[in-house]
Amino acid sequence: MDASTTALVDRPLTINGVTLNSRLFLGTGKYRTNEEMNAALCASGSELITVALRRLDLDDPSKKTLLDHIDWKKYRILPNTAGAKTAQEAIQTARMARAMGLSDWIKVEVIPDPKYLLPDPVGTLEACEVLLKEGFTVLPYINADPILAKRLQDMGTHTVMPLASPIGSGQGIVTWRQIAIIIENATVPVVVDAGIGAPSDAALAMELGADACLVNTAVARSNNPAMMAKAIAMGVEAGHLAYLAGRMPVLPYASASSPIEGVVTVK
Amino acid sequence: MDASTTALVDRPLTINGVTLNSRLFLGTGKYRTNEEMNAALCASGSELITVALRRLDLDDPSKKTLLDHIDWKKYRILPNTAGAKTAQEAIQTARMARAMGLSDWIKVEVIPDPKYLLPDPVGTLEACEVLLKEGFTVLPYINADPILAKRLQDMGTHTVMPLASPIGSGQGIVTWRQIAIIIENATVPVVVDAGIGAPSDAALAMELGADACLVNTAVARSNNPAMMAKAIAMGVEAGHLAYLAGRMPVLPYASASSPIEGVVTVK
Amino acid sequence: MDASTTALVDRPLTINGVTLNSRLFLGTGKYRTNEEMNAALCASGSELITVALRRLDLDDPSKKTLLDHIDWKKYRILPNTAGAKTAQEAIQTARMARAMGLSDWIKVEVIPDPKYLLPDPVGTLEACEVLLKEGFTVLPYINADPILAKRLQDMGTHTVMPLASPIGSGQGIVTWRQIAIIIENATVPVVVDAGIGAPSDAALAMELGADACLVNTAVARSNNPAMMAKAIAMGVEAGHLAYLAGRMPVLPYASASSPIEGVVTVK
Amino acid sequence: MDASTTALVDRPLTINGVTLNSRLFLGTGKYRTNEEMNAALCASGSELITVALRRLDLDDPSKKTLLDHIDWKKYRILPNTAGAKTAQEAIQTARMARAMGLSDWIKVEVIPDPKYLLPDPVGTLEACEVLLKEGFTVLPYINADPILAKRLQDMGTHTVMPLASPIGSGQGIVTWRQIAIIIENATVPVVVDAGIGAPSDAALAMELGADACLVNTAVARSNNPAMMAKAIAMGVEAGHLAYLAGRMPVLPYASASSPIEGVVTVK
Amino acid sequence: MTITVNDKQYTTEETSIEGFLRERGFEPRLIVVEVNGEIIRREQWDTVTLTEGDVLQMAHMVAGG
Amino acid sequence: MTITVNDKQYTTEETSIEGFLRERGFEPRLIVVEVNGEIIRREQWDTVTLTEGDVLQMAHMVAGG
Amino acid sequence: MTITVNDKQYTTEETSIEGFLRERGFEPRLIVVEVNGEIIRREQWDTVTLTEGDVLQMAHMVAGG
Amino acid sequence: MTITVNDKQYTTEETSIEGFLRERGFEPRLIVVEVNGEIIRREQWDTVTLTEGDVLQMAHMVAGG
Repeated sequence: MDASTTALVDRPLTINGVTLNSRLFLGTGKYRTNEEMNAALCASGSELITVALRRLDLDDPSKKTLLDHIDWKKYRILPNTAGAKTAQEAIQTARMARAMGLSDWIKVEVIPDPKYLLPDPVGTLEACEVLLKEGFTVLPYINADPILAKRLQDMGTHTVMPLASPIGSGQGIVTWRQIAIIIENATVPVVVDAGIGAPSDAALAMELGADACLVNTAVARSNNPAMMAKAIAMGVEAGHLAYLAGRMPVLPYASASSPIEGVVTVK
Repeated sequence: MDASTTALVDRPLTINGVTLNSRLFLGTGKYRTNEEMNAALCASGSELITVALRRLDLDDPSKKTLLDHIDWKKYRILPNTAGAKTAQEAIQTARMARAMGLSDWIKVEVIPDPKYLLPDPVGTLEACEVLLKEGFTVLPYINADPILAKRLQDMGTHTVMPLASPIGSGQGIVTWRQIAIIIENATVPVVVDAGIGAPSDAALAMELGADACLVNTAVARSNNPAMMAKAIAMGVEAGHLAYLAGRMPVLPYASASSPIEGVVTVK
Repeated sequence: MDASTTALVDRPLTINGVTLNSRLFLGTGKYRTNEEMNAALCASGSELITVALRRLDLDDPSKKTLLDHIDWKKYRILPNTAGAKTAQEAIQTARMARAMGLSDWIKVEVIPDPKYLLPDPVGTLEACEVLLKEGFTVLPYINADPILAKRLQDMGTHTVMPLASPIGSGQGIVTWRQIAIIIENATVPVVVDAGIGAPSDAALAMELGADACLVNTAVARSNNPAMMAKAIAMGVEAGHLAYLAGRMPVLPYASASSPIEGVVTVK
Repeated sequence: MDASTTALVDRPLTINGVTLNSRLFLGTGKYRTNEEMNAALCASGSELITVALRRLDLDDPSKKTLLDHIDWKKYRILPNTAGAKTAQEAIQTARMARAMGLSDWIKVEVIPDPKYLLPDPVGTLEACEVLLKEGFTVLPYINADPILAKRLQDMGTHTVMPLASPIGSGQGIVTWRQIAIIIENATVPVVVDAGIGAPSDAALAMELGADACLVNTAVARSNNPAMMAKAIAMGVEAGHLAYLAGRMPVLPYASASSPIEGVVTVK
Repeated sequence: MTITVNDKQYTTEETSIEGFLRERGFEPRLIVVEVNGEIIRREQWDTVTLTEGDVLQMAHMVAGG
Repeated sequence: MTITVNDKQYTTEETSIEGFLRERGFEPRLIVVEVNGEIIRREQWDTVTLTEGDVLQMAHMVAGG
Repeated sequence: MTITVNDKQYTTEETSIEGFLRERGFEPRLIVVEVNGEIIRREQWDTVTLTEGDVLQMAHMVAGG
Repeated sequence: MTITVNDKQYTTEETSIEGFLRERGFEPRLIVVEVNGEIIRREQWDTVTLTEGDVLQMAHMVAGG
C-alpha cells in the first residue's frame, strides 16, 4: 500500500491473438423472446456470445436456427459443448460446431451431473488435449480449482473459465478465494463463468483481477434484460477500473475521514 | 418474480426538494494532494461533497481553507459534525457551519467512540430534533438500526444514512440485511455511508434499493483516486440500474443455460 | 499471538450476584408438546429459562399456566416483556411479572415492528431506566449497537443481550462484527440472543467472547428438540473453551502441517 | 421440514470395516512440545492420528522417531504423503510408510503448489488408483470438487477428504456449498480436512452432514492445545448431534418465540 | 354485579379475587391480577373487594422466548 | 429409400443432403451434418450420395449459455 | 488588549473581527466566528467590537468525509 | 566400504542394515529402509548384505498433519 501509488496500466483483453473490447461475454439462452435477447446483446456491448449445438427437429422447419435471429457478423460466436457428459461427447460437439464454418473457438463443458451442473476435471482435461491438437481455440469451463487451472494453461488452453457458483444459480462469487489464487498464477486470461447474479458480483470478480466475465441467466431472467445487460456491463467495467486503480486495504478498525484535531468546542 | 416482468421506473433522487443527478456523494478527506482530490471529485460526477469544520490555526495563515481549493459553486456542500461526541457539540458545529452562509444542509455525526467511530443513537436523535426545528436539512449518520431509522424519518430528517461497516474500514456492506429492512420501510432517501471499499460494495448497496452512497476513504486511499472515483460512480449506477431492472432470484441448485434436449450423440 | 501462550482463566458467569453454571439460556416457546419442552430443558443443562406473560382466558380454565408443566424450582425464571411495543407496556408487563412473586429478573423487549421483531433503542433505554430504579435485575434485548450497549451498561443494566439476527430466523451470527465490539467494551455479561440456528452459531458467539447464549426456536423447531438442546449446549461450551484456550489466527495463505524438509525421494 | 419430525439414527463411523468412536482425527504436526502434543491427543478423544514420513538424520541419533513419544498402540496411525509433488512420489511414500508395519492406511496428498498447498486432482487420482490396487486403505485429500470426489469413491477410495480452506489457514469452511454437494452424493465417509480453525468451523462441517473432521494447526497453535483439542472435539460432536436432530430452516423474517395474542395492556 | 376482566364482561356475585377465579374454574395460584390499573400482589388479594364496574386484568406465565 | 436422421426414420428419394433438407422445408445453411459418424463440411455436401440405411445427424445453433 | 482565540491568548489593538483576522494574515472570508459563545454571521461582523478578555472561536472548512 | 544414505556418503564396515543403524547410534526399530530403490521390510533386513556403492534411503515417522 505504501510501496506504490501507481495504478496498473490497462492492457486489452486478447484471446489467442483476438482482441476484445468488451470484457463481458454473454450467453444467448433462456430469454423470453428473441427481441429481448437482441436488445440485451446490443445493450451489453459484448463482442463474444455463446451458443449451443442441438439437433434439428426435421418435422418442424419453422424452428429457425438461432443464427437467423442475431446479427452473427456483429458478434464473435463461441459455441459450447453443453449437454456433453463425457470428453468424447464434448469433442464430437466441438467438431460439429466447427464444421459449420463460423468459428473454431469452443467453450468446453464436460458435465456429468445434472443437478449442480459441475464440470468433470478429468473429462475436461481429456477433451481439451484433443481439441488443442486439432487446432481449436479452447476455453474450458472448470471448477475453481487452481491446480486444474494450472494444468490446463500449461497444456495450452487459451483461457481458463472457473465457475463462481453453480450455473444459473445467481449465488455470486462463492469461490472468490480460489479464483483469486487462479488469477495469481494465471498465464492466460481468466474468465469468471457461471453464478454471477448482479453487477456487484461481476464487479467483485473483476476487482479480484479477472480478465472477463461470462453471464447469461442474470440477464435473461431479469425483468428487463436490456437494462440488466447494461448494468452488468457497467459492473464489469467498474470492477476492472478499480482493479487497475488499486483498492484500499480492508481494515479491522475505523479510520476517521475528517481530521481528529481542531474540533470546535461548546462552552 | 412470476408476478411481474416489468422493470421499475426510475425517479430522480430528491432530498428536501433538491434533485441530485448523481447518486454518489463524495467525501473530501484523506487525499494525498489537493490535485488528487479535485481530479477525483471531477471524475466521480458527484454533485454533493462533504466537508468538516475545524478551528483556524491563527499562527499559520498559509493553511488555506479547503474551499479555496475546490470549486464550491460546482458542488453542493454538505458540512458534517465530525468530531462531535455529544448532541450539544454536534448542534454547535452545525450552527457554525451554517453561519458561514454556504449551506444549511448538515450531516449529523455524534460519535463518542474513537476506535470504531460508531454513532450514538440517542445523541443523534437529540441533535436531529433540535436542528430540524432550526430549519436545517438534516442527513443523520446512523448505525444500521431499522427502528432508529424509522424514528428519525418520522421525526422529519431528510435522509437516513446507515453505515455499511466502520468508517474508513473498507469492509463493505457488512450490515446488508439491516440496510435492506431500512430500505423496505423507508419514507426518505436511504444513503449508505461508511465502509464502502470498492465498486462491488457500492453496487450491492444500490441493488438492495439504496438511493445513494457516500464514499470517501475508498477513493482517497486508492493508488489512483480519480480512476477509483470513476469506478465507484459506475458501480453505483450499475447497481441502481440492476435494482430498476429487477435481479434474478438466487437459486440453491444449478439451472442450465443451454437446452437439455436435442444433445448430439456420439456413435 | 507470540506474546502469550497462556490460556485465559475461566470465571463463572455471574449476573447481579447470581452464578449460573450453564452458559446456555433457553426459551420455552414454540415446542410441539410440553413433553418435548421438558425433555429439551433437561437435556440442555440450562439453569435460566424465559417465559412470557399473557392474559388468562377466563372462559377456558383447562389452559394451565406454563408453570404447572415445568419444574420451576429447578430453573431460574426470566420473564420477558414480549408483546410490548412501547416502554410503558414493557414496564407494566415487568411489574406484573414480578408481582407473581417468582422472579424480579426481567428480559426487556420493546418491539414496535412485527415483521422483523427488531427492538426500539429509545424505548428500551426508557424502560430499563425505570425498571432499574424499581429494583429489577434488568437484561435488555437490543440490536447489536455497541454505543447503545455502552449506554445501557453505564446506566446499570445487568447484562446486554444483542441480537445475532432476527428472532426465530436461524440466520446465525449475522452481526458478529458488532457483537465483537460490544464484547470488547463490555463491563457486564454479554448474552447473544436471537437468530442462533445451530451449534456452530452458538460456538461462534462464544469464541468471540460472549458470556452466554439465549436460544429458543432452534431447539423447539428441531425434529428432536432434546437432542438439539444437548447439541447447542455442547456448542456453547465448545466455543467458550476455545475462547479460553485462544484460537489460532486466520492466515491468508497455507501453512504446512508436516515438515517441509527431509521428504523421501523417488529414483 | 413438515414432512418429518423424526431425527436421524446415528450410525457409527466405519472406514474400510474399522469403526471409530471419535469423529475427530488429529494431526501431530506443529506442537511446541511433545508434552503439549500428548496432552492434546489425549484431551481430543481421537482414535486416528496423522503422521508424516521423513528421512532419518543419520548424524543425529538424538532425534527420536515421533512414535517413541506417543502411545501408538492407543491410536490408529494414518501416515500421509505430505511432501509429495507427484503421484509417483506419493506412491513411493505410501509404500515406505506401509513397510514399517504399523498401518496400511494412507492419507494421499499430491501437492505441487507450496504457497496454498492445494492438491492436484489428476495426480491424486493416479496415486489412488495404484494404491488401491496394492491393497491400501486410501483416504485422499482433495479440493472440494464434487465430481472429483465422485470419481474417487467410484474408483474405491475409502473416504474422500475435501478441504475446507487452505491447510493451516484457519479460514474455516470456505467451501461449504461444495462440501454439501459432496456429502449429498457420497457413498463413502466424507472427512472435512484442512482449514478448520475453531469449534464453530468443526460444528458447521458436521451440521452439513460430514462424517468426521481432521484438524491439526487449530489445536497445535492454540495457546492451550489440550483445551482447544477438547473444544474442537465437542464442536464435532455438537455438530453431529445437530445433524441427527435436524436443524431448523433459515427464515428470511423473524418469527416470534412468544405468543402474539393475549398481550397485557396499559391503561 | 358486573365486572370487566381482560376486556370481557362477567356477571358474578363473588367479591374476592380468589372467589372469582375459583368460580371460573381456576386455581388461585401463579396468577397476577390488576384491579383498576393497580397491580395487586398475591398476599394482598384478601384486602380487595370487587365492586360493580371494576376493570381487571388477569395474567399468567406462558411459553415464550 | 429409408434413412435415419436424428434417430427417426425418413423415406425419401433425395440422394443429396441439400435435397433432403429442402424436402423437409429447411434452408440448407447454418446446419451441420454427420453421415454415418463422419462430419461433412458444407463445401463437401455435394460429394455425398445418400443411400438406403444411412444414419445421419443434423444439428444447428440454438440459444445457450 | 488581550483576547482568547481558539484557546490561545493574543494581544492586539484591532477591535474588529476583520481587522484581527487581517492582522494575523487571513483573508476575512469563509470563516465562521463565535464571540463569547455567540455565533456572529458574516454580515454582522461590523457590529461587534472586540474588548479585553473576549473569548473567540474561529473555524473554517477543511477536508472531511 | 562406502555407501550412500539419504544422499550423504558414509564409510562403514557394517554389512547389515541393523549393524549400520546401531553404529550410527540408532535403535533398529520403527525405521523403513530402501536399498537401491527397493523397500526392505523389517523382517527381511537380515537377508540383505550391504556392499560398496549401495544407495540407501532411511526414513521414520515424524510429526505431521
